[in-house]
Amino acid sequence: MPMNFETVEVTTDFLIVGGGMAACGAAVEAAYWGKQHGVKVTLVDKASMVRSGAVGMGLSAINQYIGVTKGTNTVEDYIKYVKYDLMGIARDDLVANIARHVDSSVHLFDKWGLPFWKDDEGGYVNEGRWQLMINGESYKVVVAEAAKNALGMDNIYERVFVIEPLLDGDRIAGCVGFSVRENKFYVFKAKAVLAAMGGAVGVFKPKSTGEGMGRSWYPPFSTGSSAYFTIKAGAEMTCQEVRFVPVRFKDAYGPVGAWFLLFKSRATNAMDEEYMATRRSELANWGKYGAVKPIPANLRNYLGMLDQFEGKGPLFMRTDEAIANLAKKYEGDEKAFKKKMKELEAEAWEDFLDMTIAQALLWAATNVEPEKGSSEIAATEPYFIGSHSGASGAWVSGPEDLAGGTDYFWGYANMTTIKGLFAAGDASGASSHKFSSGSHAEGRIAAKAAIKFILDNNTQPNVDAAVVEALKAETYKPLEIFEANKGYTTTPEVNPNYILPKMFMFRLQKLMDEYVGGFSSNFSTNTKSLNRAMELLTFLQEDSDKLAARDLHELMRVWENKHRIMQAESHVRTVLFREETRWPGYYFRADYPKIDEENWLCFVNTKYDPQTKEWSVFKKPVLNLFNVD
Amino acid sequence: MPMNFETVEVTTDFLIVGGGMAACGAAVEAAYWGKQHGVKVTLVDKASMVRSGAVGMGLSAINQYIGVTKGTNTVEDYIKYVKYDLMGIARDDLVANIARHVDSSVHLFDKWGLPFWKDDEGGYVNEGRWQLMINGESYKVVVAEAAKNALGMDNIYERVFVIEPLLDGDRIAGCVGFSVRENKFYVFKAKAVLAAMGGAVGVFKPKSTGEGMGRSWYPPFSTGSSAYFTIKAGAEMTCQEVRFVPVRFKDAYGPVGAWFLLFKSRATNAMDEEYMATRRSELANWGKYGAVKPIPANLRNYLGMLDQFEGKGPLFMRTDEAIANLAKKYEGDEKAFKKKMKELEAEAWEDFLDMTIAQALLWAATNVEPEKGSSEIAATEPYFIGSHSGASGAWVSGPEDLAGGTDYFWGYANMTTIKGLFAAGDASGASSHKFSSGSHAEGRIAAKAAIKFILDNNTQPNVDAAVVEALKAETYKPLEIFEANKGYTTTPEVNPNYILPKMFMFRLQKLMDEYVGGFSSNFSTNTKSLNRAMELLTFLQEDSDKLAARDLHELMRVWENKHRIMQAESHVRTVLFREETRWPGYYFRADYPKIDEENWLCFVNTKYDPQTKEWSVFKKPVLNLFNVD
Amino acid sequence: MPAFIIAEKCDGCKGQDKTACMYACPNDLMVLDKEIMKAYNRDTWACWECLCCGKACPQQAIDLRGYADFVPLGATCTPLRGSDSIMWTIKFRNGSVKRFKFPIRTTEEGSAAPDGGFANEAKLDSIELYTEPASLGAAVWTYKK
Amino acid sequence: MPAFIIAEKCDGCKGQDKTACMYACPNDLMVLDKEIMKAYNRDTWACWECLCCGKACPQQAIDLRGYADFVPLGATCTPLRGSDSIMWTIKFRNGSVKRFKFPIRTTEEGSAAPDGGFANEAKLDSIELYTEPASLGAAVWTYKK
Ligand SMILES: Cc1cc2c(cc1C)N(S(=O)(=O)O)[C@@H]1C(=O)NC(=O)N=C1N2C[C@H](O)[C@H](O)[C@H](O)COP(=O)(O)OP(=O)(O)OC[C@H]1O[C@@H](n2cnc3c(N)ncnc32)[C@H](O)[C@@H]1O
Ligand SMILES: Cc1cc2c(cc1C)N(S(=O)(=O)O)[C@@H]1C(=O)NC(=O)N=C1N2C[C@H](O)[C@H](O)[C@H](O)COP(=O)(O)OP(=O)(O)OC[C@H]1O[C@@H](n2cnc3c(N)ncnc32)[C@H](O)[C@@H]1O
Ligand SMILES: Nc1ncnc2c1ncn2[C@@H]1O[C@H](COP(=O)(O)O)[C@@H](O)[C@H]1O
Ligand SMILES: Nc1ncnc2c1ncn2[C@@H]1O[C@H](COP(=O)(O)O)[C@@H](O)[C@H]1O
Ligand SMILES: Nc1ncnc2c1ncn2[C@@H]1O[C@H](COP(=O)(O)O)[C@@H](O)[C@H]1O
Ligand code: SF4
Ligand code: SF4
Ligand code: SF4
Ligand code: SF4
Ligand code: NA
Repeated sequence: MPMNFETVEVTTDFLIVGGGMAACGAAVEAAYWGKQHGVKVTLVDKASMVRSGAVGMGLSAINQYIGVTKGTNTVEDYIKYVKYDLMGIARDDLVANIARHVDSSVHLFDKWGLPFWKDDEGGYVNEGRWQLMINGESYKVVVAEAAKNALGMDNIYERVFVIEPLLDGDRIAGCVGFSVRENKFYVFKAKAVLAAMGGAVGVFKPKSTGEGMGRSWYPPFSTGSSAYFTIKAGAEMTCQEVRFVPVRFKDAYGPVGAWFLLFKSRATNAMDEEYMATRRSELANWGKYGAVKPIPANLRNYLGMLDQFEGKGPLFMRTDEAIANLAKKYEGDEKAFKKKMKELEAEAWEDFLDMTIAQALLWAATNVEPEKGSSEIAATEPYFIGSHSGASGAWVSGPEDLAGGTDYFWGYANMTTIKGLFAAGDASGASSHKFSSGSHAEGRIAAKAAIKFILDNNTQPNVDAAVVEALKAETYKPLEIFEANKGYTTTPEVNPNYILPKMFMFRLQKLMDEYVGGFSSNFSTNTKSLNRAMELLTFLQEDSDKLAARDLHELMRVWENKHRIMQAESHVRTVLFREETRWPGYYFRADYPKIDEENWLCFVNTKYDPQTKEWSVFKKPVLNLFNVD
Repeated sequence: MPMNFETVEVTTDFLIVGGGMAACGAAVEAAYWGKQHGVKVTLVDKASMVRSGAVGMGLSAINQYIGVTKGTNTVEDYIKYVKYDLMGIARDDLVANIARHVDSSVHLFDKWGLPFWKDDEGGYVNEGRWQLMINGESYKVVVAEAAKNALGMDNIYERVFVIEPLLDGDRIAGCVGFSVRENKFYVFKAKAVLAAMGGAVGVFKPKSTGEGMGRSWYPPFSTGSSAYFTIKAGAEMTCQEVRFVPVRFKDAYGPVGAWFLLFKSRATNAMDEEYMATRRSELANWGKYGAVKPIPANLRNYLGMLDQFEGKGPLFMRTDEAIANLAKKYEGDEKAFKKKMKELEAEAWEDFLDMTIAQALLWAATNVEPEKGSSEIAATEPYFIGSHSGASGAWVSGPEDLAGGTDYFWGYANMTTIKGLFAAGDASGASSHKFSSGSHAEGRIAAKAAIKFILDNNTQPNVDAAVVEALKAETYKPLEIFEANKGYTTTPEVNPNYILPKMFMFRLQKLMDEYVGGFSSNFSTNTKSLNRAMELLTFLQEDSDKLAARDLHELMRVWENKHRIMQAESHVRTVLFREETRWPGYYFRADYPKIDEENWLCFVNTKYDPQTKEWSVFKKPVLNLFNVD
Repeated sequence: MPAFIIAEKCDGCKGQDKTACMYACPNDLMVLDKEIMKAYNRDTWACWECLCCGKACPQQAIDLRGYADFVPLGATCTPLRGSDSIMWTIKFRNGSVKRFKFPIRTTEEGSAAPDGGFANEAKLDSIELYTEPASLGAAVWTYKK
Repeated sequence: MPAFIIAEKCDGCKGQDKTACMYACPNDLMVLDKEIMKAYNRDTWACWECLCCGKACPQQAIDLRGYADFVPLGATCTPLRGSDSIMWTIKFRNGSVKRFKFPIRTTEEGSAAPDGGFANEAKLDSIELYTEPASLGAAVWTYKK
């Protein structure tokens, strides 16, 4: 490993950090306005855009589509859906802004070449009220292609891992990163920056702890860079206590959405009881949120968990029964029946093959045919994600027409509290249920606003060369630590002078699991546990100075874990702060087991001061902007 | 890896398999009687006796000592203690036999050079009623030395891993094994064999799943060889459903015995409540077993778990309070007080340094001083062990004077239902709480009986050469599988044509944890879960044919896992069979949540037919032989 | 099923600078071993089994072996990705085989025009995004009190 | 704390056939790398941290690094095992140091006589074991109905 790294300076106007759904949306939008107004746009992705991010494998459904033109759903309907699904905690303005634009992104996908299921009239086929069925193996390929065509490959840096923001006072000035393939250190200087580096996986201990830990629901390469980046920039963050615990097919984490919504399957426990029916009365303990349809995702989880905690697991998705029900009406006509069964079978397999190939392989390896028997489902480990049913992310401004005149507006849509730093997709908080399509739309919203910001603030911020040098040294320090100490022992994995990132991650995951309500603690925690977690996290933060890397790939793992632990810390601090249990099924505060509308129907926000390294945690109001209640 | 392995034949009379506490006791005893009667004795150990087995690191206490000469305790007292501690399920004859001889082994240890704590009168210092304090770093060194001196190194084979029994009809004929250091395949031919290969660790998923998985409470090199060996010989097994879940200092698994008994520490939850007090009323649900003193170990666990399940963890050992209480009476006299505090501090550290060095290191690494603050305790993962508070093992004959005339006697003490095959220590069942000293004594009992058996049956059993050849081929097959397939992929760890033992173990551990009541399932299971476990175990058993090894060391890991899975299977079958919850705190049958004295105050025994590969599971009565109730 | 490389089939993408699998993997796992000119998966515990590598491999040299933690041996799940559809062959542990074919795109590769053919009427100051309202098919919603 | 070897201190037990650490380890983890004539721990995930290896090493070349899963860095716990006692040096993460010394045996190494000096009166047919009743200090208990 040579210790000489070339510094490459890239000066641009608008820097998009990330190459996923939000970033691709931003690219398309920014390229247009940029071209029109002479604003240079650059994108940097740690991977290659064609397959980077959560949609790389593909998806079998687009989970946010309003279908405004059909006239059946309104933006208000979606706001209500989201706000209730998050037990009251969502930003009306942000949810509305995404919802009003999302159909446009979906229609663009259609034009770009993404195959949609179509009904006899050529209309989209809904999976559920908001979800569209697609043949989505190449979803990301197609979306990235449009983005690349918009920006041009000259403006795109792939395989560059962004590690830290650069600031000029209270304004973003760019960021630094390093190539994971070449000996190059990148300094990006920009007038505005969009953070769109996805969510955080691997903060909590996974249920499969050997080789199978790669099989996270959300991808293992979403490692908390968005949260780290915005926190380290000093941006106000929100909903850091809201983790998402999806229920999935057991072990390989195949999606359940199509089974519940499209196939209309029931889920039952080991005693064949349907927990959504037998546990229904429990919903009354969760106020008005327990009374809506659909029942909030965390409450659905919760009812199943109650069975699990009582030893009534496993839970089963009754796939055979569901398929039989759907085929029933063809029963008289053998040929039609067979055809329908074939069709349903293909649909069932495609649902996995499009987005969770591992689950299809698990079915094959255990001789499962969904039309013949049930398959287990279970809660997974917790994830941090602003785009699905989580909510964690940066606290961003709403758009002027929706949020103007309130505390939710400070000038540019999706700008964080740091001037010129924008966030979208998993990176922005309090606007759940944007999914792939909403993330794309939100990226566009943020990009357009960023271009405006640049035109309004058209000076290149200062970047302190000494800061850059220090960051460069810090970036590569893990390689030096390894070089300096590797000779001390005869096993590179065990050395008292450093810690390798994989083990660092295990230590983080174990403490989060055991003290902060991971799956092996029944998702339950309390004040004493959380304080203990803080003690152990502090030791771990201190030890992060001794992280070592043997090559550039492992150096990326080091930085991923430095990012993860920041997400972990902000989570612990906010879970500790919110003295109630608002999202049973995601986590339980055993010492405050109930929802407390009077004191806690509010956002919990945080701010980290990069100078003093101090955190503050505080409340922010939930405003009812559009009379949706 | 050369595929040529020399076959080494060793013909002997009495073969001791294992080199741990029971084996060392057997060696001393058999050497004497053997010499007197012209019976050749041979011992084979997978490691080197000086540090092999559970006592290799040392121990800080001898947990079984009656002290008959002191006159305070009787053998009957011990029977009552053990039987109640196991919720009624123990063999009076076996427990009595060990108890009546154990003091002799302890006195021998003393003479051999093991340092005991002594009181002012030169008497042993008790930790609790049955436990003696020792300076036990070299416990195994000393005990092994006497055994080696008795047998002579010519009769000892170290670093030979025994894999399978050899049978001549219904009689044991020897066993086969392989050197883990040389290309040698061993065929041991013997007239009688003692199985003393310790317990089983790593059947369930450990709580530390990274590097820390090495830090099991019981040693990771106890891998179920005893159970496998006796099961595969066709011997009747007992108490395979009884796993032991020790409570230990959290993570590094330091012992708690000294803290509870010697230091008289309390344990409290996150809310400072003492679960042994606040949960006391729960004991009434467990019949007469809930009413005795000491409260059975599983019920102590259970009360703590109830707090944990309610989210009231962590639990703490109040070390600071305990030390303060013990030093209190010196408070007036500053010098004496300081001296006492120093003494208590050294005792506290020695307790760990003698037997769980890792816990001392964890204290140091987290700046813990036990006199200044509490430390966490927690339930560990389940273990299979016949010697501590577990009970699983072979079903062996009692001694004639204690069991004669009952179903518990069939000719030779500690002989299994296979002629000439004896078992002791962790290998024999239904005689819990023998610990290190009782295991040694039981080894002696078994050895003496085996010598008698040999003199009564003094013919060399036939060993079928074809069977040996087939076993040899099977032994080394994993090396061949690797050689034949390694070229197929570019990563040796991932190859569709084989499975490496580490991954095989992970698969076993995950399924046991999730379906058979491991720690992440709150130790809870039910019929449906157990049946699912059987399905998955069957797949895994089938896949064990594809285990591969890259060298002799990994070949040992392969066979260890083939041994483990047998222990796993017999556990699942018996947990399924016993339709009640008898040992809450070790496991819960959620579908039969109560104890059922009427139907289940009995042993559950099993038998595997090596010919048909079929299992039978059946009840055997608990006899009250000595009016101890 | 971490992805693995079938040694015999891999030709190291004929010594090109970037191999297809290295280019595709979102987790930077595939590496070319220049000595033998074959790729390998450098960290099988981090593999998501997305098969982005395998779908891109010109030699069909990449396959999956189900995660040892919980996937029994003996099954395969193999894609053949064409320009407009993907064909899956599923082999069960018990030997039975199923095949499925699904569309993957409706346009020519490379042809995705950023505006999707929609006209742009949006202004930098308007609430419409680029291509809206055309791409939306309706006016952009706003809140009317 | 898997045990590790301090490269500089290990002399491979001077090229002897069995190194002290290989001889001692109950889990067969220590191996001598004959090329560099130094030992290494071949499977740190299986290490029990019993330190049987380290206590036996003539070069004091073996140390522990607390299990990465849950042990913060910076502490050590180092034994020096003599013929009749063991001395422990505990270094805390915060730098403070404690030392403890404990006895390990009361007799000469190698001197353990199987009968412990007790006379034997037991017979092969009696209920007494070898050295009993002398080693027991009392008659062997039996059940009197
Ligand atoms: C993984 C996954 C995701 C989904 C689903 C199932 C599965 C299995 N489901 S279902 O469950 O409901 O079934 C959904 C579904 O079916 N339908 C749907 O619309 N959305 C679903 N999602 C959610 C969407 O995918 C998600 O909402 C969006 O992708 C979020 O978009 P965005 O916020 O842009 O994140 P990204 O992961 O796409 O992109 C992140 C990018 O950042 C890069 N990156 C990360 N760190 C970086 C760093 N340090 N430096 C430089 N670059 C750095 C990444 O490479 C990537 O380009
Ligand atoms: C590990 C451990 C154990 C204990 C304790 C704490 C800790 C941390 N505690 S506290 O918790 O209460 O603190 C106890 C304590 O303080 N006091 C006490 O008296 N006993 C305790 N034990 C229990 C005793 O150690 C235990 O009861 C006995 O050692 C059991 O004796 P035995 O049944 O002989 O098992 P063994 O592990 O000693 O020996 C097994 C031997 O078999 C060999 N072997 C295994 N497989 C083999 C194969 N396939 N081929 C050939 N050889 C093959 C081994 O190498 C070994 O020689
Ligand atoms: N990413 C971008 N950011 C800003 N301007 C761009 C970008 N890409 C293209 N342009 C401008 O658009 C013009 C035409 O680019 P293209 O359509 O990519 O050939 C160029 O001369 C650039 O000035
Ligand atoms: N039981 C259900 N009821 C209502 N919506 C659901 C249900 N299950 C899944 N969904 C929704 O379906 C989509 C995909 O779900 P999932 O596969 O769980 O990510 C998301 O929008 C979920 O909120
Ligand atoms: N709280 C307790 N009450 C009674 N006996 C105990 C208690 N804790 C441990 N013991 C006994 O002390 C010995 C060592 O305990 P442990 O350290 O738990 O293995 C065993 O004999 C235990 O049964
Ligand atoms: S893409 Fe295929 S052929 Fe090319 S290097 Fe990778 S595995 Fe080999
Ligand atoms: S399957 Fe996906 S994560 Fe695994 S090596 Fe291939 S591209 Fe990378
Ligand atoms: S015992 Fe010590 S000196 Fe000898 S080989 Fe092992 S580490 Fe090296
Ligand atoms: S500490 Fe124990 S298990 Fe680990 S290498 Fe040393 S002797 Fe072996
Ligand atoms: Na649990």
